[in-house]
Amino acid sequence: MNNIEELESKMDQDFVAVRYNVELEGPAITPEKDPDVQAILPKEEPYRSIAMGVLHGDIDEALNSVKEGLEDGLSPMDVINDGLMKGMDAVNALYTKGFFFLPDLMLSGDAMMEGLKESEKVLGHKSETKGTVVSFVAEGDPHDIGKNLVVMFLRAGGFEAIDLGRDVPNEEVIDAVKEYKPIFMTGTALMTTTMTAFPKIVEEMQENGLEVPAIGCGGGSVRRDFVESFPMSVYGVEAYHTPKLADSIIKDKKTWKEIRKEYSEIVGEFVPEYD
Amino acid sequence: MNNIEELESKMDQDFVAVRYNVELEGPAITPEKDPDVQAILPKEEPYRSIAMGVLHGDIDEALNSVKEGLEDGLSPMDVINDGLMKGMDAVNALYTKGFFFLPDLMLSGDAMMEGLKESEKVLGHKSETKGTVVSFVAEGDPHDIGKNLVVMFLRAGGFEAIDLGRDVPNEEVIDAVKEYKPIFMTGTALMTTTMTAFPKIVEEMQENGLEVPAIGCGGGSVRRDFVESFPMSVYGVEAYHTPKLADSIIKDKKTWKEIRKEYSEIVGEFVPEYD
Amino acid sequence: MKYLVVNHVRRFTKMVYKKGEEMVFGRSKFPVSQRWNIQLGAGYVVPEVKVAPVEGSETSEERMIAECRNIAQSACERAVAIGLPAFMLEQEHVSQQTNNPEWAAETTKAQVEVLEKYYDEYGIRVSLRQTPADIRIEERGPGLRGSDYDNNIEETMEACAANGASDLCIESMGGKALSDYGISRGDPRAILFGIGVLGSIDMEYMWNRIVNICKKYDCRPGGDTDCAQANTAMFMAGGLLDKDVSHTMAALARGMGAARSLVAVECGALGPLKDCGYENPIIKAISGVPIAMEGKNAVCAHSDLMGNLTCAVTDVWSNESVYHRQEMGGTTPEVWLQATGFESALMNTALQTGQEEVLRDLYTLTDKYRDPQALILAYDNAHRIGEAIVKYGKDPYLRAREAALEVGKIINEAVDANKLYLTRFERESLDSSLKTIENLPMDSDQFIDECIRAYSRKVPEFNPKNYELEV
Amino acid sequence: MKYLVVNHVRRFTKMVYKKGEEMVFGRSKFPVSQRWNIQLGAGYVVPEVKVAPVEGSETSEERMIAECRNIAQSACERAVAIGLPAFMLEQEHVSQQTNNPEWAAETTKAQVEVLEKYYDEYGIRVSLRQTPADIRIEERGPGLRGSDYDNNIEETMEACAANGASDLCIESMGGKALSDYGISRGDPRAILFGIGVLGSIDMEYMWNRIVNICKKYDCRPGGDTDCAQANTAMFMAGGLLDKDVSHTMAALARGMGAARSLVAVECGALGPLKDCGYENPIIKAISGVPIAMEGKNAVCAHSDLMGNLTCAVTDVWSNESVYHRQEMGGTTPEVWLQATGFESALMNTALQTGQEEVLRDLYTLTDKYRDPQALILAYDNAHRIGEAIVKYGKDPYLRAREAALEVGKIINEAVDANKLYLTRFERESLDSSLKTIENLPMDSDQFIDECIRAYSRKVPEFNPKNYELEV
Ligand code: B12
Ligand code: B12
Repeated sequence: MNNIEELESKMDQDFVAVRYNVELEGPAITPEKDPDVQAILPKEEPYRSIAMGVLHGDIDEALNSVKEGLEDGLSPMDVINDGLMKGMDAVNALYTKGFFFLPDLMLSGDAMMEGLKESEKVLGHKSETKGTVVSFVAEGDPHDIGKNLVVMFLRAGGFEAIDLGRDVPNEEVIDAVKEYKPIFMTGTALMTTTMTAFPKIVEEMQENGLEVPAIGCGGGSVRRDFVESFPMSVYGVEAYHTPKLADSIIKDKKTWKEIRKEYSEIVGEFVPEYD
Repeated sequence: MNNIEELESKMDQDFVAVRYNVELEGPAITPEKDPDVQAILPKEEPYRSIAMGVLHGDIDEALNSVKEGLEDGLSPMDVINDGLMKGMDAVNALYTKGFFFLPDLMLSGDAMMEGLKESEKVLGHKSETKGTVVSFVAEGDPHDIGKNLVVMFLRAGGFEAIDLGRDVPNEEVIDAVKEYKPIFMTGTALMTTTMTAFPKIVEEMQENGLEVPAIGCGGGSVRRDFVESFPMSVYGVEAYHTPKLADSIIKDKKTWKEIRKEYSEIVGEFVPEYD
Repeated sequence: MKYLVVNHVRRFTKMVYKKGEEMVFGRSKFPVSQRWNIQLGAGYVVPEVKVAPVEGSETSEERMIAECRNIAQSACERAVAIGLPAFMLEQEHVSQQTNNPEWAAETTKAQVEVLEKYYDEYGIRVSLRQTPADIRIEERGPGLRGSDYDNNIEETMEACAANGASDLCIESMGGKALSDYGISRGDPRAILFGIGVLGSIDMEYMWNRIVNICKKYDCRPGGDTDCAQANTAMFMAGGLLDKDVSHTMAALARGMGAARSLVAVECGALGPLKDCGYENPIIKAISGVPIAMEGKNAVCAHSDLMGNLTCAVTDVWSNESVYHRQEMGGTTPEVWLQATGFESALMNTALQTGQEEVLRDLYTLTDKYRDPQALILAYDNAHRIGEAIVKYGKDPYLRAREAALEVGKIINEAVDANKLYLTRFERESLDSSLKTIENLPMDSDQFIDECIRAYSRKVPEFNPKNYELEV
Repeated sequence: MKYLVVNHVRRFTKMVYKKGEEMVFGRSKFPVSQRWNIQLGAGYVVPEVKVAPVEGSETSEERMIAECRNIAQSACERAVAIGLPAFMLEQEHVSQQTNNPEWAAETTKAQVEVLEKYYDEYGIRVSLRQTPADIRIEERGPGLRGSDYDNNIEETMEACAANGASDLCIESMGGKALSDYGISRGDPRAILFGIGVLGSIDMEYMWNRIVNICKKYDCRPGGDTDCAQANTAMFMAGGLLDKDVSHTMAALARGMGAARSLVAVECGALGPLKDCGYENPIIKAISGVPIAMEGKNAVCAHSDLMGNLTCAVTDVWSNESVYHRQEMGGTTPEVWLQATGFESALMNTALQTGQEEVLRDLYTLTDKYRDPQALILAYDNAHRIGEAIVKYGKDPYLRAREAALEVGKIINEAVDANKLYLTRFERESLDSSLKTIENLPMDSDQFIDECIRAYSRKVPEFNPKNYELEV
């Protein structure tokens, strides 16, 4: 009888499994040396430090630079737009290129949000965003990490994301639409038996004369065919697509019908089954 | 190294695969001794011989008895109804109970059809049936054995089945509906890309003001959800269900909507996904 | 000690399996017998099938009952059509079932009826697993304990047991808020707190109740799974080219998850442990209970990087879950039971012919170096992690910490031996995580205190009271 | 002789494999090399994936191209995500593709483009199999030869080869009308005529053309399958409790089918033979070409009773076919490539570690006595049937007849040894069939004459002219 070590020693792994991730890896990079990042990062202080704090996902670094700037009398809007947002843009650029990973993004997002709150305190009100988006997890569904990503990507992309949480009754969603008049909505469901909330919400919205340019519906068990079986909806594939979809609505005035057709171009990558 | 015989000798097959078909088998039967068959089979000659010829699936036996009877001046309608059809009823009873198999049925069907043709020669016209059914295989589809079974079961069940063949252009189907005004239709498709003929046919029928109580649509790749996505249609599961569906139309005036709901009761057995 | 004070369970401080090589599929040290003449882990592998109720079935009790009956009926038909000697049907509840214990009673009854009919007619060995949903919402109402949700879970468990379920499982989700936070931010401390401490505390609460319910009926307490935590990490880690969560981090979470899911057994769960608990081989090594696993026949549900390896020491082989609909080859209950049934048949042939160790090793080697997550669940390494856990067996925090450190060691050894290659993301994430974990206190109370302080604000859903932790 | 007169192919009269035990998965006597650095039957098993175009994609050329591209893209993404070293994509044409050779050119091109990109980027070994549809309708127009349908098949084959297909296959269906008649009526003579004589004649016509086309391009002639006949029988035979076609009759048809499908190789097909040819192990034993097979990972397409056994000596492992849609685990090209990919990985591990014979035997024993259809395809028995065929290798009729008789012998021996148990239906059907077959003439011309007389009226689609048979 052979034992496992003996068997193992005979194997040529290349005929069984290939670690394409390792095979493919390019050289290591230092974030701030990346040309795209360099083009984005502000040159002057304290904006540069603020942006670097965000880029490093370091709440303290970012917050301290923000506080210093504000104490020095900088306009909170400048701190936001020329510091925090630039940092976030740089992060997004690295994520898109595949050099940054989700944790980088989450931590940068946290740092950015803290700086933002601090700036808004001085501003006296919420800063202006590209637009408001309402996000929820369908009634009866506890799976919320996908929705959390969606919310984070929206915020990192410069949108105000109203996070209604998970297992959200349809009524609450309708109420939020009335209250916030969002430019886009996202719904997440991970179960066959909860994704049925989406068409119900759309129906109730229509009954209430409410409309949004599109509702992105996504999540583990949600199928495109199901989502496209009722109006106003768009099937959402990856959480990081969300700000791109929202952008297409505010910049290019895309409707849900158009987004359905042009999804792949809007998000800039191949998406299975969208032909 | 063990060889396969050695390995085999160690096996207790019961933990790997169980031949439930063998385990379950009841005692052997002689067809004509079955009580249900005895109740069906006519007592007098030549009807009994005719029916027995059909029951045995013996064309010569059936045909000779039919010829004798007709020569003796029996009414062809009596030959059909009291001889041939009784034989077929007996066959159906045995098939339903699981004592007879498809080949029995096919051969009996052949024998019955030969006897029928002989009788109709004397009758001078086609004998009356329970009703006319049009059967086809969808355009572009060569898979026809399922349709052949459907046709055979219809005929064995006392229906006139118009067999349009395979790869039948939609137009031909429409023409046949116009010509035969069927009480039921059956369509068979085995491919995703050919089952799309069904809704097209229904649409064209509607445009032409044509209607049937139901079109049974079945075949290997055809899904119930697809079939139920357009009107007039009923998802067909087993070929031997066909005469029962047709019966439900002529006897109980069932509509396609009702058949969809009551399929399982109509065919008298559990059908997956019909709840 | 804050945590251990609330504990009244026997803890594992020794391994039931003395060596990894003793483990093999289809055999466990403590087989389980259930009604309908089925034994689990008793020398043969049992295929499992599980099908998610179709959209719309949740809208009424009648539809849900019909749905569950149909699933059972389809599975039974295929089982006898292809000659399976035995199988398990699992029904994972949707929230409506667990929220309405009378639905659970009726859906269970409907499935029992079908299975029993086939058992009577064909003598086929069957098992009905019911997995009520953990419908508690941590941040809502009274929280994890004593809410209506919580009470409904208990009533539903009882309804299932009373109406003929063979066993009960749950995917409990205590600690999820913390682990979600940590997984998405690459914070191993938050993950360890969420899984090792909070998860373990909540499981005890949950499982003492389930075990007590089962005692009243001819129904077994099955097992739990770290789905809410380690599977979230695995799922987000994704394929080789995904960039969300590093696969080394997911491996660390898995190690911790083993320390956590073991609690069910410590409370009296008998197994087979729940299919999606990829940590189960570790728990089998520690405790000797039979386990269910999923892998290459669960591709319908998700993609993992260890589809064969997970067969190696399993006792029940599952498809995880699939849409209820038609394939060309039949309905999904039919199709996927055939898939798990045929793989189980292969394993049973190996058991019958004395070749089980060869097949186990082939399964293992197929994936061992495909991914770090696979590596650590290879039976030899699973056993090592088990040993790390029992070394600190009495302290849920420390044993989860130790499990993670052992995971790190196993990965690093394989890398050093040039057997496994890591990407930079994986490498860096592992190094920094191990450093963090190594520097964590060796005292449970201190760790808990630090974590409560660090995360209470950052993770708003988290409330220490849900875990009866003093602040 | 009526039939052999029209033959100009080399016939097999000797076995390439001297013993059944020499055969194993992943290795064939005559491996095939294709572009993109892939070898078939050269020491590793290649997984295959195949997905049926979605309903509606047939309505325009653009949609069909997009559909084919999407299928290829999804498959490639999953292949690298899980680390598959190699895979084959097969596209079975729907009638619109074959009817419009320009569609076939474009869909092939689209898939080639995708595969090549992944080959270039990742070095993954890939293969693109194109299987035009046999769209001929025997009873229509000029029949099987020279109709527009027939010409379109030829043009489409060329379009695929010219545009980069790695190999070409077809499921030719000569003789189907006769075998359909025989299968549904339990008439072994009609089946033998349909498969052994008409099927073989038509294949020669078809395959001489395909081989000539391939010679002009860097494209291999793959293989055929007796899908139209032996699979129809198997499909109608169904599960253990079905009562349409006896499983012994289906086994007889399979034996005959081997004698028929061998003709492709005799005309120059190199393999891997087409996946749904369950008779392939017999042909591999005779000819040494690599084969594709399907089984437990083809449950999406249909249910067979030998899901493991068909792995035993295969070189390419296929899912048969599946709807193109989403599963929870991804799109179906992803999900099913993962399924076949993981099973192939297990086989490759066995090959790498020298355990291939053990695994082969486990695969075999898992199903050998599950059903008579499985029994006869176990590699030892497959080899025996091969020997029966080559004994009369020069006469397509006699070798099919002999194959059937050998099938009968194998089944009866297993029954006598109390290893296989038959139902009464199976028993009676086998006995009466064997009696019929034994009494058939030993002269091909005489048999053909008798059959033409017996069936011309009964089977209206049948026209001897389609096979260039004199009446
Ligand atoms: C982890 C997990 C859990 C965890 C969840 C923890 C958490 N943090 O959320 C826990 C243990 C709690 C859990 C519980 C249950 N689960 Co669960 N779970 C999963 C699993 C394995 C992974 C989910 C996950 O975290 N994915 C990672 C995230 C990031 O993915 P995501 O949310 O889908 O989001 C991605 C995209 O969808 C997209 N996206 C999402 N929304 C949107 C919106 C827009 C606009 C866009 C553009 C994109 C987008 O972005 C993300 C990618 O970037 C899935 C498997 C699966 N196939 O999804 C099962 C799964 C969802 N669960 C399932 C089930 C059945 C359950 C239970 C009901 C089981 C039970 N009876 O115990 C319970 C729920 C109890 C209840 N209350 O009802 C089934 C659902 C089957 C069905 N009915 O349809 C699944 C599919 C597993 C399976 N195959 O069986 N589960
Ligand atoms: C045998 C077979 C063939 C044979 C057909 C021979 C014949 N005698 O008909 C041949 C070789 C010719 C063939 C060819 C092809 N085939 Co084919 N074939 C099959 C197979 C394996 C079995 C079909 C069969 O005979 N079934 C037995 C009969 C009895 O079943 P049935 O017709 O479905 O009927 C049953 C029920 O559906 C019901 N029923 C049917 N109609 C109705 C109607 C009513 C009212 C009722 C109540 C019931 C009912 O009654 C029967 C049961 O009692 C199927 C697999 C499958 N899953 O179906 C593939 C299958 C249909 N074929 C397939 C394909 C792709 C092809 C080809 C296109 C492949 C190619 N490129 O070469 C070609 C067709 C070429 C062309 N012209 O377009 C695919 C279709 C995929 C898709 N696109 O959807 C399938 C599904 C196989 C697969 N999984 O890949 N095939």
